[in-house]
Amino acid sequence: MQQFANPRRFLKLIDAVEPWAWALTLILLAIGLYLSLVVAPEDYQQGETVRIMFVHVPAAWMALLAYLDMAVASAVAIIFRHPLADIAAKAAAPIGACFTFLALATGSLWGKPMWGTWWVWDARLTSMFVLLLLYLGYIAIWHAIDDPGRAARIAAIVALVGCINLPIIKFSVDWWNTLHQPASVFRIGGPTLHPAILTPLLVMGAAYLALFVTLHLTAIRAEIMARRLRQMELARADEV
Amino acid sequence: MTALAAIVARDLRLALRQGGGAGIALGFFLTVLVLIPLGIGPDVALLARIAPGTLWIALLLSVLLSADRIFEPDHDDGSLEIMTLGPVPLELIVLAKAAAHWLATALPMAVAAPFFGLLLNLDPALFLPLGLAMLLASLALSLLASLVAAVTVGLKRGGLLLSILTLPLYVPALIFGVAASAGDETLSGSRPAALLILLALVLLALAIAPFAGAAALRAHLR
Amino acid sequence: MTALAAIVARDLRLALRQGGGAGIALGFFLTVLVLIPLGIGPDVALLARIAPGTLWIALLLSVLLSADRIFEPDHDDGSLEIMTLGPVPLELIVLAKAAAHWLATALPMAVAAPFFGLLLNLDPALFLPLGLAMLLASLALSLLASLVAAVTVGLKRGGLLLSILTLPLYVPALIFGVAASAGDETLSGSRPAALLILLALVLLALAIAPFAGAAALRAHLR
Amino acid sequence: MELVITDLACIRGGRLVFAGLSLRAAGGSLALLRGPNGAGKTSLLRLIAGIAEPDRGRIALHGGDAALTLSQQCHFIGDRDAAKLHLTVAENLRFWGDFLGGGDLDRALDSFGLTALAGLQAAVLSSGQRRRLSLSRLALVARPLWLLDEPTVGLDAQSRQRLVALMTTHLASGGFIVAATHDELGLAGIELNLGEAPARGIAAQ
Amino acid sequence: MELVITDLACIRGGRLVFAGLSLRAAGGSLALLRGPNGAGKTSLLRLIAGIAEPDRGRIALHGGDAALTLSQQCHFIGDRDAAKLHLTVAENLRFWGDFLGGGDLDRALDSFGLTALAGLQAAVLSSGQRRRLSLSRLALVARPLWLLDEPTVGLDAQSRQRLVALMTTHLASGGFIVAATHDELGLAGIELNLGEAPARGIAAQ
Ligand code: HEM
Ligand SMILES: Nc1ncnc2c1ncn2[C@@H]1O[C@H](COP(=O)(O)OP(=O)(O)OP(=O)(O)O)[C@@H](O)[C@H]1O
Ligand SMILES: Nc1ncnc2c1ncn2[C@@H]1O[C@H](COP(=O)(O)OP(=O)(O)OP(=O)(O)O)[C@@H](O)[C@H]1O
Ligand SMILES: [Mg+2]
Ligand SMILES: [Mg+2]
Repeated sequence: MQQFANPRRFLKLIDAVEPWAWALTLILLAIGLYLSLVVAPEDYQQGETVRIMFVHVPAAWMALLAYLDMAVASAVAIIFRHPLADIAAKAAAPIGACFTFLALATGSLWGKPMWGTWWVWDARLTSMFVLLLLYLGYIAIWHAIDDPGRAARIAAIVALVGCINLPIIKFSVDWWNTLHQPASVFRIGGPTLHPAILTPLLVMGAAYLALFVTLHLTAIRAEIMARRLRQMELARADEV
Repeated sequence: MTALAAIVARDLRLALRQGGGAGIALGFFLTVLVLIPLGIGPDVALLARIAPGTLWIALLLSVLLSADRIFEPDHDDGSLEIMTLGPVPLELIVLAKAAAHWLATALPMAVAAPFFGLLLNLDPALFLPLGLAMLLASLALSLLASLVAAVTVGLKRGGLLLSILTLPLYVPALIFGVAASAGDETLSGSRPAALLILLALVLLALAIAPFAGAAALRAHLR
Repeated sequence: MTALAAIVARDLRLALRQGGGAGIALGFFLTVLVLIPLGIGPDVALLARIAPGTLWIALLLSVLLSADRIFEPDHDDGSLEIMTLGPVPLELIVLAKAAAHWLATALPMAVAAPFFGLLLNLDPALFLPLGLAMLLASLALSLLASLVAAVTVGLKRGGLLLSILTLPLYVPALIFGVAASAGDETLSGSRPAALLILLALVLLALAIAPFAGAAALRAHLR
Repeated sequence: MELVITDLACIRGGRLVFAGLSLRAAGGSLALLRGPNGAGKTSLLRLIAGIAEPDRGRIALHGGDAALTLSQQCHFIGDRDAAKLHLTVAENLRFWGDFLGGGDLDRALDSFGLTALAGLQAAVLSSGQRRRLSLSRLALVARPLWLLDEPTVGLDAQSRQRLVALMTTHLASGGFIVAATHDELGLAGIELNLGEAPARGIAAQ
Repeated sequence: MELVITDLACIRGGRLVFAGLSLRAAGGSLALLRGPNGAGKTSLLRLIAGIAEPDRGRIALHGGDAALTLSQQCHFIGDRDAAKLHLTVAENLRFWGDFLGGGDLDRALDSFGLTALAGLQAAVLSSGQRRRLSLSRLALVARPLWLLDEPTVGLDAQSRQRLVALMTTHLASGGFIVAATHDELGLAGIELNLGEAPARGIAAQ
């Protein structure tokens, strides 16, 4: 029973924090968008399209961060069997998938003007694509197993194996990409970003981070509720 | 009639419950697509050139991978036996199962394929013809898949066996499908003809699959 | 020890009884290879160019299609539960199952692949490197296949789900496999390096698959 | 109504299981199939249900609904439960109701005390509960001929009584039951003994 | 030797099936699990076998072979038969003998009268014959603790006697048996009633 008290206390916490989290997120987003869309200068060679970067890059960062979050939560779930951990992991997945998709979408939107094509199998793009697949697989597992306890363990294993796999993929894809001479590699970004661009980028990064945390909290709450509902159904079955 | 509707409804619900229905099919489609450039290199021009063929092969394989679940579960849990006691002949049941498979697996993939084509720099001019051809072909594929699924039902280790039996049946659909969505101008004239032939293939499958499938199931049950 | 030997022997016998064991795997391999020219056109130069990649993709897919039978039957008929009562830990059992799968499916295909390459007029100079690379890679593939098979055991409609989970794991093996059997001269220098990395991948899979697989099986049984 | 089986023979895999089996049963009568494992009880039930066709002999249900085949007038409760694990108990029954035609869901759920479990996925049911789900088909759709293969397997005492009660009322209402079972149901009926060990000898293929 | 279960609890899918279950059984004793469908008999057997790990409580076999885990000292006869349909009866048993260690094939075949069927593929066996194949594991490999889940299901009279005889000798030789069954074996034993419907209440997730 003490185990279950835990989520309950956590729910209270969420309820307290959530409004502030949303407020912070919205403010940061507002500032970030203002800086990136109005203040930031347009790139001398990329023109206005450079502004896509401000939605694209942070999205990519979040996509990676979310997976890390998921993997850590899964590790905790496996090692300490903490009920909240697998709830957190499960909740992180769809959000991470969305950020990944956003990075892919904005990326290819950007790619059209830059490369003249929506998509190239450049190393980073490919690894990002595989990341999306990893997210899909993880989510599918949760879908496919009904018993939450069992689903949690299996999903955790999937997440961890994927986590080991991710850097290997990044490494292999980079090797692969230098192997062939792709028709149109594009040196994405540059080592030195002009501060006028860097500041809005960082602000947007912060905004995305806040957004991720907020969404995560909300999703965790929803998941806890869903489980309570399921248990009530099971309980009703016993009431006869 | 309600009997058949019940089967389709149930199979769709099951597909949805067991891992996101169409989503999973699309996911597989994507995973196959990512293999291609990794296998043969990221050269945009090359990829664009073989894009339609790649999409077609990915479609065939996805349908294939989902095929062995058409009758296997019902056979294993005894549902199939009870279905022979129903008001509708086994032929129609095979048809219903094929329809469910098409809706849950083949159709979503056929619809999504052209968009996935973007990843292979598919020539946008081919969107429509490809989509159309795949829509038609997917019907034939689902019908043939359920025919072979009926033939291999209950033989464990069906996956590969089923493929060997199915792929040859898919060859005509593949050939005319590719023709109906052919890139280079010289062929684009023959597209309408190819589409018509695809239609003919669908009708043929529609005529054969239910009867052959039902016969196979009866043989397995006795 | 005899326990593990017993598992391997039984699985091989079963593979043989249920539709010709290796034969069926090779058959599938061939059918896929036939599809490719049909899909992307008979252009010989093009085919030769993408031959190695094609063979690799066909290999991955064949291993994939046979994967969902690694644990499914033992899970369904209750054998898996009894195996947990045996003298050997589940980790070794996973290993034994992987070995059986490799012997019955992956190995024959890896050996046959270069010869099938003839169909795609593969450059004869690539026979040896390709065969070698595939031999190594097939080990990794079987191990990873059994890992994912353990994760998806008992989930009906596993076929597609299994693929989505497996293919990302196959990406590195595919990349370095292709590199190790790369055609054009500029790259042939990197072959040894690629082979070594393949070996590393095999060892990694060997280190992870048994434990993750066993953990997954335990979770499914409880 | 009358169930008539004449000179029935069953060959499985080239092996003669039984031959020359005949039976005449009037409405309201229960036939109990007896015999050791492998005597052919299940095979016989499948033949009557029309799931497998006989190698020799005829099976007919006289005076039934002429528009329906024998298969369409019988229930077959086999050793597998024909339940989809990912569907709830209610969904499973509703499907069979829709498929077999005109099912009474509430009555079926009630018949084996599954009402409380209606919302649970079949996957979480115990073996006996799942067995009861399968038996509920009897109450779900009304059909004159019941073919029961070891119906009592895995049932607890109460469910067992429910089954017997259900069978009694069915017989009282003029229905037929052919039941293969190794234990005593406490119901009077025609004992049909499929003889000691399965008939040896190879049949003419 | 002594089998000790202390304060065992079983939670399935977040639902408390039973709790606070304790048992002490000395060598040579038979424990009969009773209770309605869904009471948790199968779950308990799987817990003892170590196939599933308990959510609370301990299970131990004192005085057994210290080198072996509890799982390695028990036989589990579940509701599925763990037989490969494409292997012959003999091949199936030989496999389990090799796997579990040191099996006596002929004795096993003889124990449930399968000697005549040894060469048949398991696919052609009748349900009861297949059940006997599964039960033969008991005679195949000697293990002190037998966990039997409804062992009599589908058995004909003779096989049933064979089973009872086998159990009696096992008990006589100081072995343990925990059997879940709905019918009478005619053997005296500790009755363990898992109570009416599954234990109420929601457990921790
Ligand atoms: C679908 C297409 C694309 C994907 C999946 C993608 C993916 C990514 C990822 C994962 C990152 C963050 C990685 C890191 O920070 O180390 C990133 C950063 C970045 N991307 Fe993209 N990208 C795509 C297209 C583009 C395009 C077309 C451009 C511009 C022409 C672009 C410009 C940048 C820049 C400037 C950065 C930040 C600099 C850096 O972190 O290196 N990306 N992208
Ligand atoms: N995954 C699950 N989620 C929730 N409840 C479950 C799950 N699996 C089993 N149960 C419940 O556990 C209880 C015990 O099941 P178990 O199979 O042990 O019963 P049993 O005593 O063997 O019944 P029977 O006599 O029918 O064999 C049942 O009420 C079942 O509904
Ligand atoms: N495919 C087959 N090939 C050969 N013989 C078969 C085949 N299938 C079943 N048999 C044989 O048919 C006989 C009858 O099987 P059936 O299942 O009808 O027996 P049963 O009376 O139901 O036995 P039980 O009491 O165990 O259920 C058995 O001896 C079995 O060996
Ligand atoms: Mg029988
Ligand atoms: Mg039970």
